[in-house]
Amino acid sequence: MTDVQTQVAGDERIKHRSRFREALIRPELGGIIGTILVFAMFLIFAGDSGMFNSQGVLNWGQISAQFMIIAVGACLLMIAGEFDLSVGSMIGFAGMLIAIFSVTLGWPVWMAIIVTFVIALAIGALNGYIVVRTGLPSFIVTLAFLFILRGFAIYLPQTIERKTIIGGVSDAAQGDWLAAVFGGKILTGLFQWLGDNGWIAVFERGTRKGQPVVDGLPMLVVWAIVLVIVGHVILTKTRFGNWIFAAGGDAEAARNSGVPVNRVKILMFMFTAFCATVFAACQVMEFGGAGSDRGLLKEFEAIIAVVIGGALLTGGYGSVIGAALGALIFGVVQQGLFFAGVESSLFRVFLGLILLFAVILNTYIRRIITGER
Amino acid sequence: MTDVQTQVAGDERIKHRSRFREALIRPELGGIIGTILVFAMFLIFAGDSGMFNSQGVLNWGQISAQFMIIAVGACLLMIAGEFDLSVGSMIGFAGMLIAIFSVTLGWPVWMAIIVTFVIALAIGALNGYIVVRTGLPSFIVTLAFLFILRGFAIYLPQTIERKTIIGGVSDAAQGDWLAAVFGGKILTGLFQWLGDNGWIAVFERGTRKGQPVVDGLPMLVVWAIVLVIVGHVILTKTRFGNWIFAAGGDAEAARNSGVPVNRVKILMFMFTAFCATVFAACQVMEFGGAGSDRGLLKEFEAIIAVVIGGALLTGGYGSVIGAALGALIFGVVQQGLFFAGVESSLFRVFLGLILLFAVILNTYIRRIITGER
Amino acid sequence: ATAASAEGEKYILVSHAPDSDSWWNTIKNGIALAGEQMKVEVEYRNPPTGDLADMARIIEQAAASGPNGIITTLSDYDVLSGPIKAAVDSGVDVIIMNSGTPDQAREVGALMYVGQPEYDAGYAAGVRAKGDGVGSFLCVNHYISSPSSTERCQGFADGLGIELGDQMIDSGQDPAEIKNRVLAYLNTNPETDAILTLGPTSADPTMLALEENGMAGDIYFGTFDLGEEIVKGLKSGVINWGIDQQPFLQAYLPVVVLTNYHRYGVLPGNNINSGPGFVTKDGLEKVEQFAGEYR
Amino acid sequence: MTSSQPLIRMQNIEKHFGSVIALAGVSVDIYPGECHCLLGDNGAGKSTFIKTMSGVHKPTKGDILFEGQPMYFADPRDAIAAGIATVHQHLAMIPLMSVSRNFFMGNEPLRKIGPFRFFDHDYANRVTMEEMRKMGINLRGPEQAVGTLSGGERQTVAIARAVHFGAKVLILDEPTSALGVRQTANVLATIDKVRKQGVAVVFITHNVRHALAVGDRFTVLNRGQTLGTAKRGEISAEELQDMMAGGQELATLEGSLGGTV
Amino acid sequence: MTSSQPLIRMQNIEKHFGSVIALAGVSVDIYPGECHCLLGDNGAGKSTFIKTMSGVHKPTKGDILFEGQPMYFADPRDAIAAGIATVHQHLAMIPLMSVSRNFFMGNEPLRKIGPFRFFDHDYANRVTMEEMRKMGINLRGPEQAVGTLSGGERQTVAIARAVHFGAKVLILDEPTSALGVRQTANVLATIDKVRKQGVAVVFITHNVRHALAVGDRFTVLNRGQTLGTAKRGEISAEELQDMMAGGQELATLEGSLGGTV
Ligand SMILES: Nc1ncnc2c1ncn2[C@@H]1O[C@H](COP(=O)(O)OP(=O)(O)OP(=O)(O)O)[C@@H](O)[C@H]1O
Ligand SMILES: Nc1ncnc2c1ncn2[C@@H]1O[C@H](COP(=O)(O)OP(=O)(O)OP(=O)(O)O)[C@@H](O)[C@H]1O
Ligand SMILES: [Mg+2]
Ligand SMILES: [Mg+2]
Repeated sequence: MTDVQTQVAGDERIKHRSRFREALIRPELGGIIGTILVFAMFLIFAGDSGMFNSQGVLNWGQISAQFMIIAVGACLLMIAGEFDLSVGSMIGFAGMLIAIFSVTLGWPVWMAIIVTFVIALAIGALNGYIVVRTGLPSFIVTLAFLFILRGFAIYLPQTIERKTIIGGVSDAAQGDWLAAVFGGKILTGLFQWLGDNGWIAVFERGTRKGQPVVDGLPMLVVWAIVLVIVGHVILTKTRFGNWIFAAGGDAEAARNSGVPVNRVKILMFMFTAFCATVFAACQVMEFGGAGSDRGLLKEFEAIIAVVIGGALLTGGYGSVIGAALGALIFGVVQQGLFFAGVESSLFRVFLGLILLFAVILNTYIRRIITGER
Repeated sequence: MTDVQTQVAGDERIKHRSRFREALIRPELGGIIGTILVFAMFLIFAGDSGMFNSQGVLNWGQISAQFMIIAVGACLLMIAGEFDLSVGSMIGFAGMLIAIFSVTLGWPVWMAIIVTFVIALAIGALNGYIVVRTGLPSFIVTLAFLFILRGFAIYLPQTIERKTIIGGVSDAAQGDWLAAVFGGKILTGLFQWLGDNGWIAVFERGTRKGQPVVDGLPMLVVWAIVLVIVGHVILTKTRFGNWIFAAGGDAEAARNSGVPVNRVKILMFMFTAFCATVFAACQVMEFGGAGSDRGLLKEFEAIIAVVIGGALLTGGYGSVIGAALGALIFGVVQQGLFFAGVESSLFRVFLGLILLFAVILNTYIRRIITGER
Repeated sequence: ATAASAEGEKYILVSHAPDSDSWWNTIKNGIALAGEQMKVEVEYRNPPTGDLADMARIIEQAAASGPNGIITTLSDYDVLSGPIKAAVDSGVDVIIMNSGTPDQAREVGALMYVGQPEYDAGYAAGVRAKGDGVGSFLCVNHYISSPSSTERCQGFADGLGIELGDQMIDSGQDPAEIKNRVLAYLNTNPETDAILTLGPTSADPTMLALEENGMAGDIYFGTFDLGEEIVKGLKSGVINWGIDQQPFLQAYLPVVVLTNYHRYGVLPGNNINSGPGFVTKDGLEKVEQFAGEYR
Repeated sequence: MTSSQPLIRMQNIEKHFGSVIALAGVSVDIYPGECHCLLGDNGAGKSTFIKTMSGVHKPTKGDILFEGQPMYFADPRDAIAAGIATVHQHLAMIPLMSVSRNFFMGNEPLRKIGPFRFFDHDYANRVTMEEMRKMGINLRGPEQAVGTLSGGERQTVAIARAVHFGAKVLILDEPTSALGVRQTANVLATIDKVRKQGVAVVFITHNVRHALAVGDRFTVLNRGQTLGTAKRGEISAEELQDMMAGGQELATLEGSLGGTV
Repeated sequence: MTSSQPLIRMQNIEKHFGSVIALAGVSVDIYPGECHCLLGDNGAGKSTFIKTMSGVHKPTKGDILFEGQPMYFADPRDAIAAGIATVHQHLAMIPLMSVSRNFFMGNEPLRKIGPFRFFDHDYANRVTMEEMRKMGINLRGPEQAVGTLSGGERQTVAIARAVHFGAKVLILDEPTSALGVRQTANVLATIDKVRKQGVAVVFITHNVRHALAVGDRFTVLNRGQTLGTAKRGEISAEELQDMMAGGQELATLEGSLGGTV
């Protein structure tokens, strides 16, 4: 960036700015405004469509939680100055590994999951290693891995099982302790009590008659919340968080100041891979199987959520809370358009327009913060 | 980049570098090496598979020509410092417009094509205008258009014709002068003569017995060659070419030196849209119809070809010839794997590996050229 | 919601197809027409990229919006059975269409199954081809990551009684690439007896490929699903047969069945197999007229 | 030394960036054949001022008269066309491009072939080599990338370029700040030479001695306003330095920081 | 003035970048409490030399003795840990980060809460405000982004940071090149103050007067080699300038460029 200079306090050449306005102006502001707008909009247009009953809330809640899980990884990585186009392929690949290990090879599910995490983290580290060693843009390196991982996600089941979907993980996962961490539900008691008291809908027939339709908080949502909190704390409250900002703001300057930039970047690539694998594991456990096409285009969705949340594509600036709000907006819009009865092929058009609108808003906010012009 | 300084000629602190080595070192070098390697490899592994008879050559030639058409646009745009993720969607959208205009609205095909070009160029200009005015990264802006254009490519035929494939363009295009520019073949006489003399294969059975298997040079290939030559000449031999390099190398510096950077960038976005529309028109004319899903992922393929060809993702450096070679490599590898009988789902894996290998090679070459380290 | 005989019921059809898959038009047109005729509200929903996990969420969402019935495909039992069961249990009536099997439909608690079991259809086609003397083939799979596509090829191979092996290629969705990959394959394997394509996306470019290498009309050519160009191909004899699963029926009938069930409590006692029906050169007139729209 | 009519008359120029007022009404006249030094503290507005002069910024208020005519530069191209060449503080060179392409950037020589006009590379290469030789720099070749030159050499290319295109006004924004003594002496000598050819030079520096060495008149800016213009000989180094510091006390050190910094 | 044992001994340092030989055997000793000026032409290798000293580059050949012990810095962290603080020529500030985050970058203060250790923002903010006030700069607040500071202010943050962390050696690479006279005087005064506290200062500059104002010893580099080291008082400004120019003739100008540039 070009040299930007502003005179300091007490300078007659700068207009006064109120404390209130100062407090308002933060990276998440765009996300907060967007969230309010989006909810207001759907409350008006889809308020009585079931979007805000327990089932509806769980529905967009889960979609948003999905986006959040990958957005947290993408956000920290983007703030560290890189990004990862292989997230979607990693989701497909990791899910496929879990299924192959547990079903085809018959390993216990906990072992399948752990080994998959190890492999995914290794691939994340490899991504990062190539980027920091060669100095290539991460766009290209991770684009290569987008193809490589997707290729394997198709090739492996294709050669091993002659199909592109491997099912039966549910049976294998029965009673597995680690599977429950990804596929289970918590607070079931609370939801049953809510259902018994008629505050949330219950099943009207079938084997589960009388049970609440929403019978617990899926672990997917728990993971999303935990990752957002952990990500936020790491980024804003720790030494390592400062290093992430520094690595993305100006790698050379950070390196000269004693920040281990390479380590930070590689760790962030690994964290992104970790998030993608959490996503994959939750998906495999919930649906009991893996498919070659899982996670298609998820890398873009993650990047979009992060950017809507106010992060800078070029690194050094952003917020995990913002990214989480971006994911929430994205999830609510995606599902809300349906509840509002909008023609589904127009969804993409809306998505594009919202993205454009969000980045322009965020740019404006950021310029106020940094004084950049 | 950080300040890079090297002492000048006659400096005792620099080792001598031979004239031959100097001549070798150019942006296209990576592409040239890659092309040689790839051809050598397939001559060995698929030499007798029909890959190198007239039909086989036409086969990978056409695929490569396709890549070339969009790679030329992407290359010039990338050298001008931007890139366009909406190329693939533009292909789908433009093709759909041609089909709707000519079949549904019944316009003469030449008019349909011209109007489509006008609309596509306007969208390209809009892309560029948003990028230069807001200063947003083109990644985000064109990502928005990726969604918007694809959305319309699905929505329009869906609402107008109740289907997502619109056929019947071939009938409408019968005898149209402009349709022939995109869908015809040239040099048919020459090929017939070659066939008659037994230099190229002729059909041995079926309705076309005795005719040469390859009966002309498709206009697709002609377009590719013309665009590559025009692109190359513009880039290296004209004032405007210098401006393209300057705009991508350092927009601020170029602007201060009197280069109309905004105009250059907007024109390059328009040129990219032009190339995408040429692609779409050729495709619609060849296959007689348009589909909503045409051009999926083509933006990546264009970028990959350009990067394999030695251009710098961050702008200011690259070569059209290189991009054309990148497209050739891409096409030959893709088809060659089929001729060589490699499991087709592994194609993506190969693609990723070749991409990685190519960029690392190119980086090395570029560092030698620029003295950057 | 069974006994209400008022008009304006709401039905949602959820498919597994990505936005751009042209074959699903007929389905969209089918429900739209049924909706008009029965005076009910109908809606079509699909995962934009064809990701089945996204589809599961859409079914959940559809259930949350409280429709009278859901019509959905069952292209992966593992992924979709949970949400479908939950929908059934929460009082939404479900009909399975297009993919899945009658048994699976029963298991998830659906009212009935309307469609063409993919593997069986492939198998039937294989048996027919075997009768016509086919010994080797090429299956052009333009949608490799979808399990039902693979099942079609697998069924065909099993019907012929031969190993599938490398005879299925991942062609991608770009027409030029499909065309040239088919050419490349036939170039290296000129002794191939037959070609099987899985829908208009792969059939149209494949026809052009055959025209180009002169095998049109010469090589045995069968395809799944119909489309404008396929009909032309049938007519000109390039394509020997098309397997018509009559998607129109798969969309139209469930709406009609559900509406009547909800209004008058009547329900057919059996599943409906909308296909496989072999369409050949004979009797193409109606097909030709409505190909891509209702056929 | 200065002719009667100013070449450029900047009258009451104001420039605001959002809430920041960078220039609060600055008037300066530039005469042909003079070296006009622009001095002032960091952030005083010197770069902003010359950027309005060279068409990079449009003034928020105020008039620019060029050779007596009111002049509005829409962008740097207009200013260049009018004969104003600028070497910006942050160099206007593209590191990945060759020296000769950089040299002619925005002023590409053209050669007609049939109906087309092409970049005349031969001419560009020849002229570049020549001009650089004149400035005392031997290039490996005109195709060498600017990124491989040292900072001083790049600065010299920028100045040579500005001089070559026969500007009427040459604006140099802190050209010597990163240069060694030898390179500095070269640049100062060039300024001297150019001035004698009747070109007006606007020279920005923080170094009082450099200013005094070549300057004919000295304008000091402070917080967006002029503190006044002085002629050569009318002002001592110490006075000038005090003005440049904005009238504020300088930190003192025990050592013998003899008078001027 | 200089104690007997050198703090850092750089012996026969060589550094090659591919085909470029940037340093061809340079030996320099740095003593505590002295201000050691490193002078030389553009591209002489000054920055490269101090980068090997601060762990950015590994020397191709040669030894570094730190307090008498051989020392190998794997990266800048090691050098910082050993007590070598550097203000690089191209600033080591991140424009988008707040002043206090920048100030403590790489040296974040930690506070324990249970088993976890968090960045102690309160402490960081307090210290930053204080240190900047000491250097004569009033920040709007510690959360202000560095990008909104003027060049001179940024330079001051970098120097204040280096001083604050109690370095034994403070390396400054052309800290004054872009500064106005007032800011320059400030920086020189700071160097003077720090030196008196017993810190060794390595000061790179192209300005002979700045060097003479605060330097105790002067080492001149030329084309990757030392031309020798001189003590304060042993050498005149003119001699020093001749050496800095690498012994080559300076371009002369008619005007009175009195002696030193
Ligand atoms: N594009 C811009 N946006 C906002 N503020 C700006 C911009 N350009 C300059 N300024 C502000 O205008 C004032 C004058 O800046 P300018 O660059 O003209 O100073 P200068 O005199 O050249 O200083 P230096 O000697 O440090 O180069 C500064 O306060 C600066 O922050
Ligand atoms: N990373 C690098 N890669 C290649 N060459 C380099 C690199 N860093 C420095 N050089 C070369 O080493 C030599 C010395 O450069 P250095 O930056 O040390 O000079 P300097 O004395 O600091 O000059 P200046 O006064 O202009 O800052 C130069 O010829 C330069 O081109
Ligand atoms: Mg300035
Ligand atoms: Mg230096």
